[in-house]
Amino acid sequence: MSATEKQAKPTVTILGAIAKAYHDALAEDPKVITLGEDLADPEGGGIAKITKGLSTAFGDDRVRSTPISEQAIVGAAIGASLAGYKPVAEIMLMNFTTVCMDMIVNHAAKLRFMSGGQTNVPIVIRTMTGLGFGSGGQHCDYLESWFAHTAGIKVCAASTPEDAYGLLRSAIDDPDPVIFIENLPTYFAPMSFEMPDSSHRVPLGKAAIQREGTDVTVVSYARMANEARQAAAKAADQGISVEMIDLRTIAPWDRETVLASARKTGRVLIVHEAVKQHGVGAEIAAVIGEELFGQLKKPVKRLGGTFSPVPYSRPLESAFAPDAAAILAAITDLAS
Amino acid sequence: MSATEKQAKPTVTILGAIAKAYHDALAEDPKVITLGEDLADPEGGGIAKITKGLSTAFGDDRVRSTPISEQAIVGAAIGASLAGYKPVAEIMLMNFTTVCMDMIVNHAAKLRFMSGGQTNVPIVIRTMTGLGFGSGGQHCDYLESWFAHTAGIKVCAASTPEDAYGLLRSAIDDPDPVIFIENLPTYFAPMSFEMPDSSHRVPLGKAAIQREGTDVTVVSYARMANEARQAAAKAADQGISVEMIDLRTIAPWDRETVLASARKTGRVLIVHEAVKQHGVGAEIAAVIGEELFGQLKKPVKRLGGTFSPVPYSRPLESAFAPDAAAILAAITDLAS
Amino acid sequence: MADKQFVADSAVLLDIYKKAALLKANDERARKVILSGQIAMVYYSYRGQEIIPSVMGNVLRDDDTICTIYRGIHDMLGKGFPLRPLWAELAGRSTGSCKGKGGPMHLTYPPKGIMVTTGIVGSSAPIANGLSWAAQLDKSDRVSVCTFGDGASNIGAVHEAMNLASVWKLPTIFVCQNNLFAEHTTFEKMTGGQNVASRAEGYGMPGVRVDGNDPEAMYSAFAEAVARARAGEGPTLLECMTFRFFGHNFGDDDSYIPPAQKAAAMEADPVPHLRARLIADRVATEEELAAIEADIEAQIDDAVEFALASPWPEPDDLRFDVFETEIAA
Amino acid sequence: MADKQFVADSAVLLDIYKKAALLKANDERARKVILSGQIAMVYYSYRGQEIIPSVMGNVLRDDDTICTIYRGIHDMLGKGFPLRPLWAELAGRSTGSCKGKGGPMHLTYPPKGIMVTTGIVGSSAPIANGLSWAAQLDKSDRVSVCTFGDGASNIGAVHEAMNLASVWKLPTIFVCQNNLFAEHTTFEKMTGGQNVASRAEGYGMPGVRVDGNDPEAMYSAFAEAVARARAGEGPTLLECMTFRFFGHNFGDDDSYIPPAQKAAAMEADPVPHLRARLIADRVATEEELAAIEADIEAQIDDAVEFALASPWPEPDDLRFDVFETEIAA
Ligand SMILES: Cc1ncc(C[n+]2csc(CCOP(=O)(O)OP(=O)(O)O)c2C)c(N)n1
Ligand SMILES: Cc1ncc(C[n+]2csc(CCOP(=O)(O)OP(=O)(O)O)c2C)c(N)n1
Ligand SMILES: [Mg+2]
Ligand SMILES: [Mg+2]
Repeated sequence: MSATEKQAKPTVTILGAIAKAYHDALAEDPKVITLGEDLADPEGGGIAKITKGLSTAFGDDRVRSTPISEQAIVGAAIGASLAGYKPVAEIMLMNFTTVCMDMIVNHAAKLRFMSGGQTNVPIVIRTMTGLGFGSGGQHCDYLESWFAHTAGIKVCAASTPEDAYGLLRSAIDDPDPVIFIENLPTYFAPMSFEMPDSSHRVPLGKAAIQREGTDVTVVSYARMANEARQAAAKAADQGISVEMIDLRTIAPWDRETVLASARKTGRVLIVHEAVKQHGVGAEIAAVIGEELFGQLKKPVKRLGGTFSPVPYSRPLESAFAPDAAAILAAITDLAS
Repeated sequence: MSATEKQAKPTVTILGAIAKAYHDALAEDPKVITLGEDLADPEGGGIAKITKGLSTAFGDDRVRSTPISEQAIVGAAIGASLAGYKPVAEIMLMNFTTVCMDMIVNHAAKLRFMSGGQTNVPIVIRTMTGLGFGSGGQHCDYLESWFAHTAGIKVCAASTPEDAYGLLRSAIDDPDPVIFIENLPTYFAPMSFEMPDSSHRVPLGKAAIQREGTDVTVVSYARMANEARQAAAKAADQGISVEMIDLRTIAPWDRETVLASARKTGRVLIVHEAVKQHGVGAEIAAVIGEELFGQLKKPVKRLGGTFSPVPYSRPLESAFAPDAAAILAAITDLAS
Repeated sequence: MADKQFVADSAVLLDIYKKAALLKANDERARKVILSGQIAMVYYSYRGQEIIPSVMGNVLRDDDTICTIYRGIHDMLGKGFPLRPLWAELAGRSTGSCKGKGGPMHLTYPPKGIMVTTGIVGSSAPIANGLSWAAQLDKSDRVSVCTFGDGASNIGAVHEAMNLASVWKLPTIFVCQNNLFAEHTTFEKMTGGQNVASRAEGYGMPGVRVDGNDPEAMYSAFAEAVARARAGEGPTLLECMTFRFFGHNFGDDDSYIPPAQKAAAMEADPVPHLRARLIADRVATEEELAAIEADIEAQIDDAVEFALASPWPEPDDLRFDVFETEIAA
Repeated sequence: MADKQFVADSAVLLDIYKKAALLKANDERARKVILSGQIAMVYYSYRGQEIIPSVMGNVLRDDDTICTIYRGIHDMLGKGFPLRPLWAELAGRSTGSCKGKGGPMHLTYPPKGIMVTTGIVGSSAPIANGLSWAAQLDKSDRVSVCTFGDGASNIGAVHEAMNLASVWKLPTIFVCQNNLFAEHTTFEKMTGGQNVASRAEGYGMPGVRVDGNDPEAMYSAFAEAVARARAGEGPTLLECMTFRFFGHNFGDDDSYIPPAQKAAAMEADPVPHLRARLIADRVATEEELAAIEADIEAQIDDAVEFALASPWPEPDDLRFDVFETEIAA
């Protein structure tokens, strides 16, 4: 049972929390700057209006709309960070990282190492993804496992407003590059959380145990954590006690928390929206299999996107990724 | 003991086999065409001279040198394939796929699906990688797990001249996009193999059992398969019987062969040069853990590159990736 | 590009109008169908940009190919995409051209040379070059067209493609539909040089800025570019000035468009202008055009009905068309 | 760019020569050291291109930044990279500027504004813009320079960076060192328009093709570009014509370079030409220059000795500098 969700708290959205984190970071530290397509107020403050008001409040120099040039965007963020700034670059959708992978992987992630620690790249790349709007094959991919495989860059994603606030602030504070994944379908859902105050931080690398349990461990993140929370609640009705872990930081992931829970329950389900094969769940399952050899009651189970591009048509789109029902079925199966 | 290696056969190199496969494919099918930087004869036939002679033999129209424009290169290959050609595009080094990931992932891999099967993209992307020459952080990455995670594209790599020939021919024949990974340090080593004749094919998706054994299964590919073969021979001297599997096709990988061997030995080691974390070994380990739960004698072990960019300095570069000694140590450990 | 040897005669203008009327009607229907809740889709209205693809459709042959973008249904209809498989795809049905897998951003119809529709800004250009290369190899005089927006002209892929087309003398026609906005950002704010066509010179190819809403100017420029390409003289960059009447996509708050600019553009709506002119010039009568338009509406009625009556795809379909061989269940 | 208000006087020319002599000597030593087997490294000789970075080094301040490429040791020496940490890095030692982790393709030395050396063609340009943005925010008049080759001018990243620099009026100077070859491919074969500088106009920024081997012309063009940037007038693209005397990298079979072209270029070697001119113009005597050169050799001797006597890094070093906090063992 999630304590945070049951109390009567003011209603906030993830979008609101991200917007406030952005605003607070810019207000507190003049070194924080941001750029991206349509980001500034003359352009309406971004397509989801997350950055609305920022350029008016903090000036056109620090909050800049850009041409459609993702390599130039990430490159400019890297360069400014080398001169002591803390840039937040928006790559509108995660699929568009494919046009600037060189900047992210060969440069942002590697410059600290290749310079022997003489330079570092404290940038944040905010990017949105996820299905649910019928936008098809090129707008919905979750590509976090590519970045998790890349030494030198961190990846996080939130499923609650508090975590969204705390992770974004920590990502901006962090001395190394961080990819901050957002999910359009979860932006607007009002959630019973307090809007965090400006000192709130969620440490990178630390998972949240969103519900304690003893029978089955469910490891998830981003939108799938919401689905998993619903499934866990339903499982409780069936008498199955689920320990629900939201990784929050996908890379580096919190081995200690996951392994401790897996040791306790002996049954683990990992869920992500990214294609299952070679997704982040593979690494987690491999590590659990190695560390807890002979201690598990059931094989580690993984749920993920089907091995196909994201389809357009609604029934196909729904079939692509796991949902609460599929997660519940997997939990029941594991617990049996 | 590798039968193929012990017989006295003519000496051929992987480079020679690739060059012959290329030549034979162009000679047999007028629809096969190729493009890449420095590829044609006026440019010396490529930096490793693999394509030397092709433009002279088959004409400047079919064998084209390009500007340094990887997006344009892969895009041109895709477009020509949509019109019935079978283009082989060379992306000189695998790290340079980072500047054309959109073309590879959002287009080559997805067009068949997004068009509902109306079109397909029978291209091959040849690309080279691997450490051993002190070329540092941006020239040596093995990125196969990114592509393995991408539905719609296949990946293969050879560790023998016969497989290099057979896989490249199969990749060119294949109706879907294939990434063919080459490894500079293994190009030139003379190996005791016959040069395959032009009918030779290695089916995509089928691993090779390069040595049969009963104690430990070693799964590997590309240069690491060579290291693993050496380690397996040494292990035999110590009385450990290694079953040595070269995946050859990394995606989709040959589950049946790997699982059958793992079932037999109960002890599995997976080795790749790519960074260990979130590498292809994670998926293989996860699947073995799931399919053979309770049937293994030891936890699946993985060896891979350290979690860092590829370093320049020789002692660091040597420490980055596994070698025969590290593989032998892991085999011994598993067998104990 | 001064000599106007390519002149649109009245037959051409009438054909352009027929296409433009279809495009306009289809866009209006699409917005209506979304509003009514009959079909839920991500939709990028091209209303106001109809003349450009109507001209292209008039000049191009079926074997000429096109690579277009998310805002591309006008390009495809101009090129001859039939209405039933189009609407069934928009509706996500298994009878859609892409079996419901592609959707509005990835429509494809090879029989009419509609080879790629991409949602990644700028990506149409490199692929069009490959189709051109194939034409060269086939010793065919067919051409390939890529369309993209003013915003896309600043992305790397377009640059690489134009340079390659120039050095390989490819029969690629780069059609930039400059509607003065990229999502919410104005052309002036994002474009160094304030002109796309002028970049062509840097690649050693002709670049022409043309009023894309003027059928005669557009015809003359486009037909000349196609003739050059067919003759083996290489690529052309056309910057076709136009305007989109609505927001970036359906539902977009378009308050960033200055109201006066929008009003002026709508006032100058090129489709009724062409219509009025055809009547004034006695190319067609009001009745003839009305009949054409009624026929278009009937065809669209039929296609929408067909789409909505068609079956949805099955989840199992996800195993197919990833590769030639199906993915194991 | 017609008014030559920036004229290299004799003091400037002497300084340019001092730098060029260092660059030339260092390249010669590098090739010798590789041949002798003392250091094994991937090495891209810049011999023949010394004047460009010597001019840049003369004009730039320590707080101006530079992003350069694999063929960039000349750029870095011109900017003031000290010899000991340079050579120790080339030798892969822990005393190298990058502790042996970067190597010849990724040399970095922030105290002299040498911020990024990249092995990915074209990638220097987008990053330089970020350094320029920071200068704007700091209200500093410092500038940033990115260098790249003629081949790199055809890659997307360079296009995107030039456009952004133009619309943001960034103090970025794009220095294309056109040595007429990209690996084995000639400039003519890969470059639509046969001219890099002329592309600047399409971005709305000045573009100048200059003889990069002529110290006065190079000085005049570069100093003017820097002055514009410092004054807040935005970026400039300079195409500096030059030639590399050897293959693409050390060991490359350079038979693709027409022998006559190579011989003519070597005959016109800009470093001895400048030397002779300084003596003829009585800016310096033969003895003075010889003393300078001897001093350079001694400094290089010292640096190579230092490098070879330095310890190798330890395997455990791989856990450091991936992130600020170390990777667990
Ligand atoms: C690489 C990439 N970056 C960003 C986007 C998001 N995006 C979609 S359309 C668009 C604006 C494109 O403007 P323009 O090229 O002028 O075409 P228009 O929409 O006006 O027809 C943007 C930024 C994208 N699809 N791809
Ligand atoms: C994106 C990318 N593609 C290809 C290469 C391989 N490559 C390295 S240097 C080079 C030639 C570059 O030529 P140019 O830009 O003229 O610079 P130069 O070497 O002549 O100084 C190529 C193709 C690379 N490093 N990066
Ligand atoms: Mg536009
Ligand atoms: Mg060059």
